[in-house]
Amino acid sequence: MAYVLILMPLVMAAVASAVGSNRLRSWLLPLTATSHLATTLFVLTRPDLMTTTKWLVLDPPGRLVLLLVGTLFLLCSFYAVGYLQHRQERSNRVFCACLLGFLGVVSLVTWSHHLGLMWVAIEATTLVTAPLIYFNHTQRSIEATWKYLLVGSVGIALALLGTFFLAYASLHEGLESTLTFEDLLRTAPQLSKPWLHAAFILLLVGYGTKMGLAPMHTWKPDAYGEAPGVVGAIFAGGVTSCAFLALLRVYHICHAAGESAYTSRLLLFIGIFSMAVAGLFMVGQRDFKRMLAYSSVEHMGILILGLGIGAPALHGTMLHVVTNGVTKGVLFLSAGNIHRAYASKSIDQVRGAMRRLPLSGSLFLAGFLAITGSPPFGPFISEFAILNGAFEAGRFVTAGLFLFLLLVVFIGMGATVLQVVQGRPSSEARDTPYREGFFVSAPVVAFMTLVLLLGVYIPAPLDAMIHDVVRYLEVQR
Amino acid sequence: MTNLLNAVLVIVLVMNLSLLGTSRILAVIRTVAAQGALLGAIPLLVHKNPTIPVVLATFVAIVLKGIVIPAIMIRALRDAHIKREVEPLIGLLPSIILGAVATTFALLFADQLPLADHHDGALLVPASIATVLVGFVLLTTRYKALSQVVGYLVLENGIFIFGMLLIEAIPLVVEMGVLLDLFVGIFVICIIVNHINRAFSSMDTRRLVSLKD
Amino acid sequence: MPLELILIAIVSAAASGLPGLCLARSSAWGQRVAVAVMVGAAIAGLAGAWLCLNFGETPMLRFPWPAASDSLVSLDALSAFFLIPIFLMGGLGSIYGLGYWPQRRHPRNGRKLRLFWGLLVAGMALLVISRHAMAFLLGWEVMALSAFFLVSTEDHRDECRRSGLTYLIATHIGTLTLFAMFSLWRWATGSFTLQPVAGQAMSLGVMNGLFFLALIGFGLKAGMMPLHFWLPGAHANAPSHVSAMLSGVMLKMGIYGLVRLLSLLPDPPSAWGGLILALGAVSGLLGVVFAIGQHDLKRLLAYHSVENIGIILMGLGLAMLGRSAGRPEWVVLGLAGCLLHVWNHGLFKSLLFLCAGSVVHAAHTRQIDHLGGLAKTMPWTAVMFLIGAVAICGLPPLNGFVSELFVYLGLLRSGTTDGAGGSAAVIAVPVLAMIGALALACFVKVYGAVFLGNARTHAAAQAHDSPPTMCGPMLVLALGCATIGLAPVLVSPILDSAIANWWSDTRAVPPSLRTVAPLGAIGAMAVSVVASIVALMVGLAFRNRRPRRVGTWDCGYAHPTHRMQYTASSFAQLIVAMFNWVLRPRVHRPRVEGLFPQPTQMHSHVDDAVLDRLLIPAGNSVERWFGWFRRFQQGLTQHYVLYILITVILMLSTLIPFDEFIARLFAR
Amino acid sequence: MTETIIQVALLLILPPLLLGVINKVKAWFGGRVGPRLLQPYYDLIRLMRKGMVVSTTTTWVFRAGPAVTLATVILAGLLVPIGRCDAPIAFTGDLILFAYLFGLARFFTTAAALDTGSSFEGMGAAREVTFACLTEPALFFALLVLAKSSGSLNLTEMLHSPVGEFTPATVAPLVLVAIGLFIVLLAETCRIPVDDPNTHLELTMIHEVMVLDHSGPLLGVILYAAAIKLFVLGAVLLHVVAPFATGQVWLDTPLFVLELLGLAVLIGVLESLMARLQMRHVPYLLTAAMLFCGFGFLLLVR
Repeated sequence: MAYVLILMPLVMAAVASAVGSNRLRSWLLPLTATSHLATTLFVLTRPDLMTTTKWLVLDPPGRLVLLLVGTLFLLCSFYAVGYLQHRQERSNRVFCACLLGFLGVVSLVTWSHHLGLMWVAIEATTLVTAPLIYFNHTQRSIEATWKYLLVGSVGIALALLGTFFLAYASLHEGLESTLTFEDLLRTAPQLSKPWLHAAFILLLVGYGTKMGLAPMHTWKPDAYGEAPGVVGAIFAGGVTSCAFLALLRVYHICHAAGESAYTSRLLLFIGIFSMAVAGLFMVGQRDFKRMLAYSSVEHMGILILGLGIGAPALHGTMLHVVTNGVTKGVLFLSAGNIHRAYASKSIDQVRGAMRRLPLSGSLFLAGFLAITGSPPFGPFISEFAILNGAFEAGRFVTAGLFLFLLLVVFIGMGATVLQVVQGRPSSEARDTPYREGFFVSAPVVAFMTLVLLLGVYIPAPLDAMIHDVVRYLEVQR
Repeated sequence: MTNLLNAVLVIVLVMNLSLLGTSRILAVIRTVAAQGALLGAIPLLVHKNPTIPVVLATFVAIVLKGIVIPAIMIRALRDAHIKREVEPLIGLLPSIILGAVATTFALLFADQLPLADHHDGALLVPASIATVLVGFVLLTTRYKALSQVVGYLVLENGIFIFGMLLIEAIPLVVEMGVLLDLFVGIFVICIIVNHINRAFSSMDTRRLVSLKD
Repeated sequence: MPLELILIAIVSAAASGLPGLCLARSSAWGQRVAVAVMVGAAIAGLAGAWLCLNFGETPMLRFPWPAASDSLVSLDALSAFFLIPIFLMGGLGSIYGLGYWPQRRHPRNGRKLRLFWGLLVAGMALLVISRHAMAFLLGWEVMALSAFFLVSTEDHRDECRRSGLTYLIATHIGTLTLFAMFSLWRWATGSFTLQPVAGQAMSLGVMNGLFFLALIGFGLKAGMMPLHFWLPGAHANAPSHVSAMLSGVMLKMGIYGLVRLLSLLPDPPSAWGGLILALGAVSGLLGVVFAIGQHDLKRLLAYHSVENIGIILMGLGLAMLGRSAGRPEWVVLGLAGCLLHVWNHGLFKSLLFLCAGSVVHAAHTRQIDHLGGLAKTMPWTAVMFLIGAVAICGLPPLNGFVSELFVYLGLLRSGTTDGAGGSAAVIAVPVLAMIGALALACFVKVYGAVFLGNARTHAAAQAHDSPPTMCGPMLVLALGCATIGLAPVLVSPILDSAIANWWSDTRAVPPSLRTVAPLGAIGAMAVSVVASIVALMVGLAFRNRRPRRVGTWDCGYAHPTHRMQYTASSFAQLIVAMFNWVLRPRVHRPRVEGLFPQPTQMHSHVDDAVLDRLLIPAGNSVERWFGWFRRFQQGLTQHYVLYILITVILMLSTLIPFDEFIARLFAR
Repeated sequence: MTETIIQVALLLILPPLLLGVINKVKAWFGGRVGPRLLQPYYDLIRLMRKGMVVSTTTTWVFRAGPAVTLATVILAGLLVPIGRCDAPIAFTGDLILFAYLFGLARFFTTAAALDTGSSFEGMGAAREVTFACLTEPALFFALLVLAKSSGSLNLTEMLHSPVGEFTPATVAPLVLVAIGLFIVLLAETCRIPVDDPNTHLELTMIHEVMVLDHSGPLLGVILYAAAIKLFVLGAVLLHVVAPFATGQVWLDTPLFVLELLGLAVLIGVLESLMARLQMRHVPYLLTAAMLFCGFGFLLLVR
């Protein structure tokens, strides 16, 4: 089954690069996405299909991320159709092919149970997504792509080194050296501690770069700022979730090795640091897409913080992976609409979005309230759960810092978002023909409904999946 | 066996320093190519009994690292009409010294990491760490885009050296995957470098600072 | 049954704005439907609350809610007590909106306003009946956010946007504090359920933590003095019936939260009571002082909300002192004063804001010094405002006097019954007296400047009285003020049940309010005051039916012009000067020079002590300081790679045991 | 019952006499014969007969002012015991009603003044309410002392308690309170040194300038109410400073009336000897009164 999920999108990517017409090609996206999601759901109902080989296993975290990315991609693909209709002037061959390829490699990431294979897959996501950032072919987009590629590759290289260290950690103790996840988990307690620690550091930095944790986040505002909104949504919801999944697996091994005391210190530090950096750069931010990038940095920090807090906060963290991904969808897609409608992303020109684009403006505002953890939206449940976890773990200082940084971020983000949506469109704001079509607004509404749904009612299956993840991570070998 | 290996590794280290000391980019690329080829050959040294796949892998590695990638880069260099890395962030001599310091640090730090007994005495770990650090030095002190690509290559070489420690551990598929990723990565980067060259009519990364806060 | 009624009311209120969204902007039907549904919801809600108050509380209703393990709502006398103003004002306000904010004159934001009006009512009602932290927070935030949208209804005005942002930040600080509080609650009690905590179940440290977090979180919403900074702007810039709702009802949700939490905690240390009393005194005094300095009618009323919250807190503080000292009569009087003032302030402050709305609606300005003489052009509103003003000054025979009397009596008892803890609290009595006197000064100023004398501008002269849809709600509120004032006996059973609900102590059962407060006598005196005044006026009227009407004599100036009138600013000037040390008015007075100086003008302005003089400068400097960090994101890839390298090296260096490393270094 | 009748009668009849006494005393000090003692009564009757002139600017509030003032002052008077016998109306907490009734009166007096739209009357109203902000706390401090020393919240008991219990603990506070109350009395009844009841056309007047536009019966009502206010506050003051009692009603009430007249004489003397304070110094005097009462309270509770 894994092969279907992984290869089908790649095949479709090949098809896409073969198809001639722009609009036909764009329709391949929703087609593939729908079938992919359908297959995923089918697999999720059939536990016997979840183990293909020793290397390709769909463990509970993988299931969660696969489902999230599948949903995200489906909605984004519909949006992409609408978006590409507005961008008829340039060929979307590379764009569609890369998007589909991305779906394939992401599936590979979620399935892979071999750290080396996972590394390969994640590096592949970097390469596949680079052309997406470059879609606009402007000088700025080249610059963004360059930074994304260089910084990302360096980080990923470190992750490779870390993977080798991990392998050596098992080799060193005379165990037969392996990178398959199962064996590492089984032999975790015997792994050589110094190598394990070094490996964890390198992997944290490496995959942290991909997640965009401070201070490795530097590529993020540029990439998110220059890429089209739909790409931003896929980055903030999909790529980061994959990187987090990788980090989660590493954390799992260290946890199984009984090293959580050591790891949690680093994780807490990085998490708080990321939130702080995000806050620093969000206050007084005049470019609302860069602001969203920093918000993504902040939420990666929250995830890592939850991981660092450990057992009590794991449920909240896992839920936050989902809620954050979905809410980012709302924010980036609506921001994309606003950006197109004003042909600018600086709040000096963009005013009164609620008047020019009533739907996108309101959704942007709602998304802001959601992502900052206001009830009754989804992120509230997860962030509140993480906070409770911090209290339960007796980490009061962490909890206090967490709340304080949430406030800083709220102030920074709120000032910018209200500037964008409220008031009258300013005089120097260029008027563009862009208006909210069905395909560019319906997906955003769908995302928002999901966010609201997660806030007031978490479907039982999803809840069960999350509990599985927590139980899975808690297993001490 | 180990002695030969160590000898090779010392040559690699010397190459690192020469990379830091050269300003002509063509020479730098050639050095990296030589380094890559040399490293690609190492598996034959460390492996107890080389099997066909291993030899195959070695061959691929040598071809990629020693011939194909440098070729791509040299093409890019030719399109860019630049000869040498002028005014790097820090001068050549200081960067050599920096590299030397990095190497020393690597040697000292490597002692902290316990080695499996059958690897004892091999310079693999310090050499790999040193090469990684040299790669970082290149990445952080050179302004020309191509020089940074070279730095990235050196970084990868360093990791490759460490990979020798677990030549048995890593399955061939992963090995190949890594090489493939490296290759595609360099390829994509070079494409971007070309685009930069066309868009900015220069390879100076100091011009790529329009995106900032 | 009552609880079901309330739930129905909540749902229908929340849905009241939805039909309008489907209708066209131009059609007035959306508004009519919304008002009809809202009124229905209000009636249902009031009925439910009333049933609960008369037939005791209802059992807890559980409904599964995966987001929170299991959510509980329930209705007891305390909840019902706070529900009544919510639904009353919810209904009246929406009726008032028919005349004040008709859809066809506000096509752009009318639908939005009604949608969030319904949500505001629903959110407040939900949080009042919820017994589970999640449900509470849900209601709380729905309330807070819809209030934000209501405040920024006219978001095309800069001032409105600014105060909206300030409000949003303030309320979010409060919400985050509440997050912390409920997390601590869960950590201490093991569940989110808001059930009373047994005597020794909680350490003092935890209790202190809960109390202070609650004080900040709820105090922000209530507009307690140092935390009031968001209040004047928000209340001044919202549409008037929204201001009435926010100021008359929403502030009380902060009070409710505090009261509810304190009812759950075991007996508090007396320091809490003292603190709340002191905060109340400060809020009361400074609130009214700042009110006197204002030139904007609605800002002035907003500052008076701070003052009244202060009085409410004084009552609460007294009640807590009574609890920790084991004096039931203090508890009864203090809490009765607190709760009844919650109602009273809800009545007269809403009434005043609605009147202010009519004034703005008629004269198109909020500047007190641009109005005047409206008593002749809008007599109805003038009478209503007068009733509200007398009530808010706490003067007999209206309701404000009754609640303030309870607080006075409680404080005096605590002072005269010689015993520990008492004599300190009694210092608050003269403070309360001063607050009363200042409030009187302030409302004489407002009433005189706005309604009496001559019109100061053409707009004021052209004013006209409001349509019945606006006057009706005012009349209802005014009648409420009069009823409580003339027959306080009516409310005593309600207060008794609420108090018993708050303080169910086995040692001392709280006595009935009737036994500790002279309700009958007060009522009788109030009636006789009214009767004698009416009698005298009738007598005077009969004494000479046809008085000679001439211009004001004014010491020989025949016909003084409207510009010679004493303005509100000059009326307040003496008191402003008296409190110069806290008000620090900014006066722009150009120097007059030369033999024939040019015509010129001076004006003065009173900044808010916390917002304008503390928070905004601090915020600006912090933003500048943050800006310094931008130099780390200057676009050079080399730097970015360097950050990664540094991170790796720093982290790896945590692995190196440096001491033995160096030892080995030199051992070689 | 008879007590009540006597008291009400005194409350309604006696006050103008006090004004008469004060004026007489002042006249003597000025070396004039001065008006007759009963002159205020004649004035009131004359004013009641006169017709009314009302400004076109005014509304019903203007006419409500005097009515409210008179009603509230009389009701406040009914709360205060005259002589040794209990007040007609007495209940726990009536002291607060007592204070707030004067507040109600102030509200309508000042509102009526502003209703004329005259700058002078606005000036007076502003001063009235401002100075009240200082006299109110003073009054409440005084009431606190009485409540504390008597242990009761009932005006009658509070005012009757000082009899015979001049313990060292209470005498010092009571003296301070007496001084404070006397200043409050002067301020509330607009006597020198706070205000000068004789001049109208001064920019520095408080009460008198507020009633510039009231004429005929309205003015009469206002003068009458002012006299009653003097009478009531004087009664309160006397209970503190001169709580002498023989125990027999028929002896005590005349005695109390004499004390009141004595107070009137005292005021008259004071007015003849002192000059009116500058307007900006008045607050200092009133603050002093507040401090006197406050210190009295502190002495009591320390």
